[in-house]
Amino acid sequence: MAAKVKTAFLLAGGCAGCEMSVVDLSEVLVDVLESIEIVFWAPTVADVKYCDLEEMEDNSIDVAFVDGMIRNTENEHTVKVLRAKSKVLVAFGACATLGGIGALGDLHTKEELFKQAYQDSFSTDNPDGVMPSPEYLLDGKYELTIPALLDNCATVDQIVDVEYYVGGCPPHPKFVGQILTSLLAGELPPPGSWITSGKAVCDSCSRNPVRNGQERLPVGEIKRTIDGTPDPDTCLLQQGYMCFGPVTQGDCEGSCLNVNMPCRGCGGPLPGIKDFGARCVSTIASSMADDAAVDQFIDKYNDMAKMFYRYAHTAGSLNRKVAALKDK
Amino acid sequence: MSFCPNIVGFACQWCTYAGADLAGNLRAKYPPSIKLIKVPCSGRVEPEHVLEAFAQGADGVLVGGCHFGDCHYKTGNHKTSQRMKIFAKLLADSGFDPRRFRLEWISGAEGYRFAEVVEEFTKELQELGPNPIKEGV
Amino acid sequence: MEKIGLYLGCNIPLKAPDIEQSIRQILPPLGVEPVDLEGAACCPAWGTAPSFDLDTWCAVSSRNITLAEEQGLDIMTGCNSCFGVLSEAKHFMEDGERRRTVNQKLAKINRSFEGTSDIYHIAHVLHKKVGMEKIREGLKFDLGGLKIAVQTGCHSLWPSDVYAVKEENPYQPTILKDLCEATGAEVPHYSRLGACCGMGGMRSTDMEKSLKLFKEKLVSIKEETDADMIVTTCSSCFLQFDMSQPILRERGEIDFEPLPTFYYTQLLALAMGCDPSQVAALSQIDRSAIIARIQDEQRLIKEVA
Amino acid sequence: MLVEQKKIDEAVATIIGFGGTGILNCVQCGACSAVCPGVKAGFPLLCRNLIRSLLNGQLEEIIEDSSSWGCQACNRCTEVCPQGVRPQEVVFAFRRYQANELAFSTSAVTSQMNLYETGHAVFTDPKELRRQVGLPEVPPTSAFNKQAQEEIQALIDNGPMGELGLF
Amino acid sequence: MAKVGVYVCHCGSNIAGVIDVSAVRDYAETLPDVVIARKDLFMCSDSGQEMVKQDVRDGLVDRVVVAACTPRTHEPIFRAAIEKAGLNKYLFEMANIRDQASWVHGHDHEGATEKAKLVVASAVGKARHLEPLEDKFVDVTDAALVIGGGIGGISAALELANMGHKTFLVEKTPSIGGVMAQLDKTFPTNDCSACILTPMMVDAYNHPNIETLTYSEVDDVSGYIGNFSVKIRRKQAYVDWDKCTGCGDCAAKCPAKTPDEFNAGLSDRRAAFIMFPQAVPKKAVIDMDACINCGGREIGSEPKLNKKTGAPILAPCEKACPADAINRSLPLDPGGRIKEVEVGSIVVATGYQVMDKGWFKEMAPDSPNVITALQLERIISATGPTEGKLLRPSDNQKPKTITFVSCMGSRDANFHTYCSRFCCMYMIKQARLLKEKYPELVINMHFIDVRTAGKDYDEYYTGARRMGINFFKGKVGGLEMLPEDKLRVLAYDMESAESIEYASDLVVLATAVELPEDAQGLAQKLGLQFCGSNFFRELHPKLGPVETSTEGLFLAGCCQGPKDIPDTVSQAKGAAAAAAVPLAQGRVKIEPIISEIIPENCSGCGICVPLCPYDAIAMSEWAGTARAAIEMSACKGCGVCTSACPSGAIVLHGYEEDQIFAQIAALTSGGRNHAG
Repeated sequence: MAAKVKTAFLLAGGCAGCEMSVVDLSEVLVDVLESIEIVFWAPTVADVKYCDLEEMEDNSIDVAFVDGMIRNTENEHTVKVLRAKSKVLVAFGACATLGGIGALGDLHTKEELFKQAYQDSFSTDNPDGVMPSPEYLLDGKYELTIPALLDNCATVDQIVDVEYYVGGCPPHPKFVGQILTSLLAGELPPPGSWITSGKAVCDSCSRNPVRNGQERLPVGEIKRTIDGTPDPDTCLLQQGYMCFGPVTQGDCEGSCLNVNMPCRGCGGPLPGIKDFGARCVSTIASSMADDAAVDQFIDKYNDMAKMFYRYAHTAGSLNRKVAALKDK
Repeated sequence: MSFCPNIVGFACQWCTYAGADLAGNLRAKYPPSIKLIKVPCSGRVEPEHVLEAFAQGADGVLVGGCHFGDCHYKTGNHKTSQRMKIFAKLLADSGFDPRRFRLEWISGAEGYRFAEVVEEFTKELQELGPNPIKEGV
Repeated sequence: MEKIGLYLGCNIPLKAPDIEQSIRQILPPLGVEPVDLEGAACCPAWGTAPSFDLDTWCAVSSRNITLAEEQGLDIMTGCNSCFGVLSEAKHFMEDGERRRTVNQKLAKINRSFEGTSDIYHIAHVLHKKVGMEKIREGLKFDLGGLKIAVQTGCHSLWPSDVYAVKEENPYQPTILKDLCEATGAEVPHYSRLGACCGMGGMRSTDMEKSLKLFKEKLVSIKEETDADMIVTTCSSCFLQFDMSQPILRERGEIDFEPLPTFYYTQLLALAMGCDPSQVAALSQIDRSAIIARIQDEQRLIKEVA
Repeated sequence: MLVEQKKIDEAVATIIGFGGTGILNCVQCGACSAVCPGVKAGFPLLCRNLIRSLLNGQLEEIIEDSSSWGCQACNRCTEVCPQGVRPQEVVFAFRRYQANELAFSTSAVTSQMNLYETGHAVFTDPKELRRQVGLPEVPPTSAFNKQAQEEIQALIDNGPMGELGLF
Repeated sequence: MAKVGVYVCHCGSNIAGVIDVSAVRDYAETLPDVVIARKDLFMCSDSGQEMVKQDVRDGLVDRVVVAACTPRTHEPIFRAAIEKAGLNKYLFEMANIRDQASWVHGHDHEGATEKAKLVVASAVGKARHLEPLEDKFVDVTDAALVIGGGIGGISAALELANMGHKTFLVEKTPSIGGVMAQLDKTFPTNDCSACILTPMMVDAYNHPNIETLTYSEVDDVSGYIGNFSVKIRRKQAYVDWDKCTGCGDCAAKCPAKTPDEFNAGLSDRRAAFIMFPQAVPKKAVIDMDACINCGGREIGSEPKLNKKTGAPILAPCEKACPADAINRSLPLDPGGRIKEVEVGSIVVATGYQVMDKGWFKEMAPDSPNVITALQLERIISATGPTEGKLLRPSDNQKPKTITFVSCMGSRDANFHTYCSRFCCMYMIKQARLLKEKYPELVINMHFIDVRTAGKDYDEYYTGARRMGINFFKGKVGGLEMLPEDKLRVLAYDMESAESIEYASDLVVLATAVELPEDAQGLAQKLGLQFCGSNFFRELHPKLGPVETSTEGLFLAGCCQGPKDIPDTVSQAKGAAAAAAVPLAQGRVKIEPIISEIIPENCSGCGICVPLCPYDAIAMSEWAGTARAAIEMSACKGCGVCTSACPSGAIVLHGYEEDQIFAQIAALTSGGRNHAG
């Protein structure tokens, strides 16, 4: 029996949803575990410590998956360590590849974020306005440290080299299964690639009008998802619901569309596209009938950055540079 | 001391690029801030192109096309208008000063107007100062 | 009641206060409350600051306008010259550079021009804001059968690009015609309707040239309309018609009796039943006969009476 | 008449400086003069003819001509001008040039004095007349209002008019 | 790896007088992949071109960048040069350092030089990514379309037809002839307009190669040079033209009146009408906007029956027609019918209109005795409302004094800044014709100046002076309405520097020439652009006066700018000759600067399909799935689809993504921030 593939999972600044997707493989996972050996899965699943990872030999891990963006000093440190220990590093899911939802925090200053999180939010009870500080001396003798928030969010590849990318928030379990299978089979694209079908959501969407031999018509009236109930058989974009399916990698097989919700782009841009948000603007604006529709759109969707960079803010060509300026 | 901003201009070959050539024929003076990239139609300009120019440190970006009704390709400029309207808002909402980005309709007959637009845009950029991300990164 | 800043100028309060009185008496019944602009000065007249320095002109005009701005009111003038000067100054003040310079001057007297007040002629207020219907309702006497030659005057017509309210065709002005017709009177066309009366800089520079022009206009009125009176909305034109007809008559240059002349609000005040000794008291030409015809009992409108 | 470029440039610059900014747009079509009451009355140097003289560089030669003061400021010329010259502004610019060289009739001084002292270019004591028609003797204007008069004086003093030594 | 050669032009002192050409050359040498950088006094000269060709032949360079003037004029020259030397001509890029640098930055030599460096770097950046492209050829439909049936359109159509090409002549009114048919006589020969025009109209109509489609409009044009598909809407005439003999009996019986356009509104015509006596084709039309539906019977409904006899009660027009060409019971489509034709080239000769007098508020437009010159033309024409007698509209009396006013709306920044070019001449013509016929008539003409540039024109003008016609230099300022419908003319005499006033019985305004309102729609359909004067824009004012920026589309006559009849005919024949070239060649070249879809990358979203202004994109089956594809011959290379494609699957050759990004990188590489 061939040696098992040594595999690691690291959750950086994320929600662990991507790991849920791995677990959602259920029986498939059992089969896969025949072939792989989990050497590290922290902080979520396995009882291992960071120091265990640090003690491993360099390049001793065959494949490491990182999910979540790099948000604090802990993420930054551990991902660097993991990189050194791993032959192949996979940025796994929307946060790791593009920044994810959490990256939208970069549109605000750190002070605003702290104030909102520790003071102003509805469920917070913090009458003294205590803010977390990286170092704290408890009872005058216990020196406690917590990781410090970085100035800006980063994708994994902005910190360390990455061999492969997998999109999705989270990646669809079925797709995760395919990836693991192809990994084990050694059927990998050239390093630097996304592991993807390379096709947009529209390609697998049953509502795509041109797949049904119909014409795609310009969008005249713009709707938000709260405006009425979309017809479940007609293209959402065509109905005026701003769906990013044309612009987004469709390895999810249109999960959201199947429950009548428009795509918001978690799969990331199609291969060769430099900036998800900008390309999305170009495509979506082009699909509108006229300037009046554009005005209506701007009127209804008030924050374009959070609209078009919902999952891809940090990877945007300008955003990280702008974010770096915001506290100055 | 004012600086000479670096403006990357995308100009459709039928109108704005021709207008810039006419400015030359008329010897209309304007600052050497702008450098044009010729495109067949303003509809060829992608928001990515504009973003890239800013990311690379351009102080201003101008996209120039034909007036409505004047597009050599009938409706290309309408699509430009739609895209750039949303894109300008995206820039603003992303925290980048949208005044650094201009969309102008300048016909091939408007040589003086081309010069005026560059003059005015240059002046505005001088007031805004250099693209902050140049120093920021 | 709609409030509006009453800008008097020079001629009306100092030389023709009966016009001022007529304005003050007719407006409230028509639903407009004139508010005094305390301390208002000359607009300044064309021959003063405008002839010396653009910025000083704009500064003096702007000061007058700020008196209304401070009260949140629009301005109404009774004098065409004032209307022209203030409107043009406001037009000049649209230039940012000039506005900065002039506001620096105004800062020295603790004022600042904001451009928030619109400038109206009283004819515009009566025509657009009050309206013909309301004017007709306010009449005590119907002037049917009387023939009026109208004189709009230059400074509310040209240049049409500086005025907030303008005639549809400045060469065929109709605002004053409509206002006069609202009293029931007849307003025939005459060929020199748009011609200059010769008042103003011309009269002070060369009286003979001014009279030459005036005579042409007057003859056109007499021969083409045989009007009972002349009605104007320009206080300068009013003075020319009232002062120069007797001169021409005395010199024998015209062979008809001078035509009585009214400022429009005087006519309207008379038609509304106001006391002539207050609203139409001052003139060179004797107007008693025509006033008697206007306020003839047979003209009384029943509903009002 | 000698045509000298230097004189032409100087005349044009002077007129533009005094507010006649459209002078170089003039194509000498004569429409302004066709409607000008002053031209009709016989003032020789108004509208098209004044602009012609200025474009010939005859600024100093015509400084004593009183035509510009016969301008009614009626702006008929501006309305008909097909080239956006605003001829009245040229006439007034020339007037301003004359005034700043003190080349104007002494009779014009009275109204400047009136304006400076009372805030009214035309001033006669109105009390009698006002009483007669039932109005308060003192109008609500600057006529007898010290503060208003001081404001006007400040505005005039703080400009070229104040430097002419009239007041 | 690319071997880029950079060639910097001095353009005499045009460039070198401002830009440090040596510094630009030195800089170019430092750019990546640049193997040679040279300069020359005139790169476009034989020796300059030879320098490039030699480097290509020697194998030293395989990409060429010329830094000189604008590619809009000189790119073809250099492309041809490198092609002759054996290099694919699309491996060429120009850096515009004259029109867009030295000519506009003469006040800042240093700034201009720095800019030139970046512009060269941009061109080099693009050149490094250029790929060879191949020209494509398509066959041509041997037929032409001429739009507009005035003297320009007729001349062009006859020319094309005589060269042997099938020609469709489309005219929107019921007859060809245009404005010239409305004229009485023509300057400077005083030929009768109808006498010289009518034979040409008949020739055109009867020509075996010409198919004349009157009362028709172009509804839609698609395609490209050599292969245009044109939809022509034949408007509903409500008269069967196959049967109509042009007798005019229907018009004689029709009770409905409406202003007669042919008489410039001076008289009425009937709802059923023949446009004018010499109309070609001479066919009747029922104008449904004016028709009063006699007896309350709408078109397309059966007639009522006479209660006594039971016979149908026909409308007067129906009853009058001896040829049975009018049948109001037929449910005729008000939209007319569409005829589709295929042509290889198109000549646009849609002509002009004159401005309405209502625009000129100072000219007493309400007076009936203020008329446009075209109206006077109808008054003095024998076929006009007064049968050629000079009678003024208000009272049908003969005027004693008549005034001509030039430049109404022309040479006027409020309306049109251009000179309408032929008004001076036609005013003089009208004055001469009137003075010949009525020597006692006082004729006063007011001009800013008299413009008579043309063969025998000035003699025509000086002759008019000798005839006793009065000329005044000075623009009329206004008109005042006098009693008896006379007009007081407020004018000026520049010579005496005095104003002029007099009473005139009739005033004629020479109102400006402009494009008709419907030109905007036609321009959209054809892809025509407008020039600063708001006429259709030619390719080049000097070197391409009949061509447009759309290949295969040509201009003739006043739609391109005001012209008199001789110039219109000349240009029409020129346009016809140019339009015949592709037809004679039999095939045309298609530049490969067009878009292409890489099906492997396409996701089949279909976003691009409705974006194409030329309907060149359609979904098609590829590897078992729906993918977009571009019809190469219909694509015009705008790149609108390329920028929208969410998959980056569309490549616009010549403006590819990596090329543009290379240009952006170059332009932002060394941007100096110098004191301004």
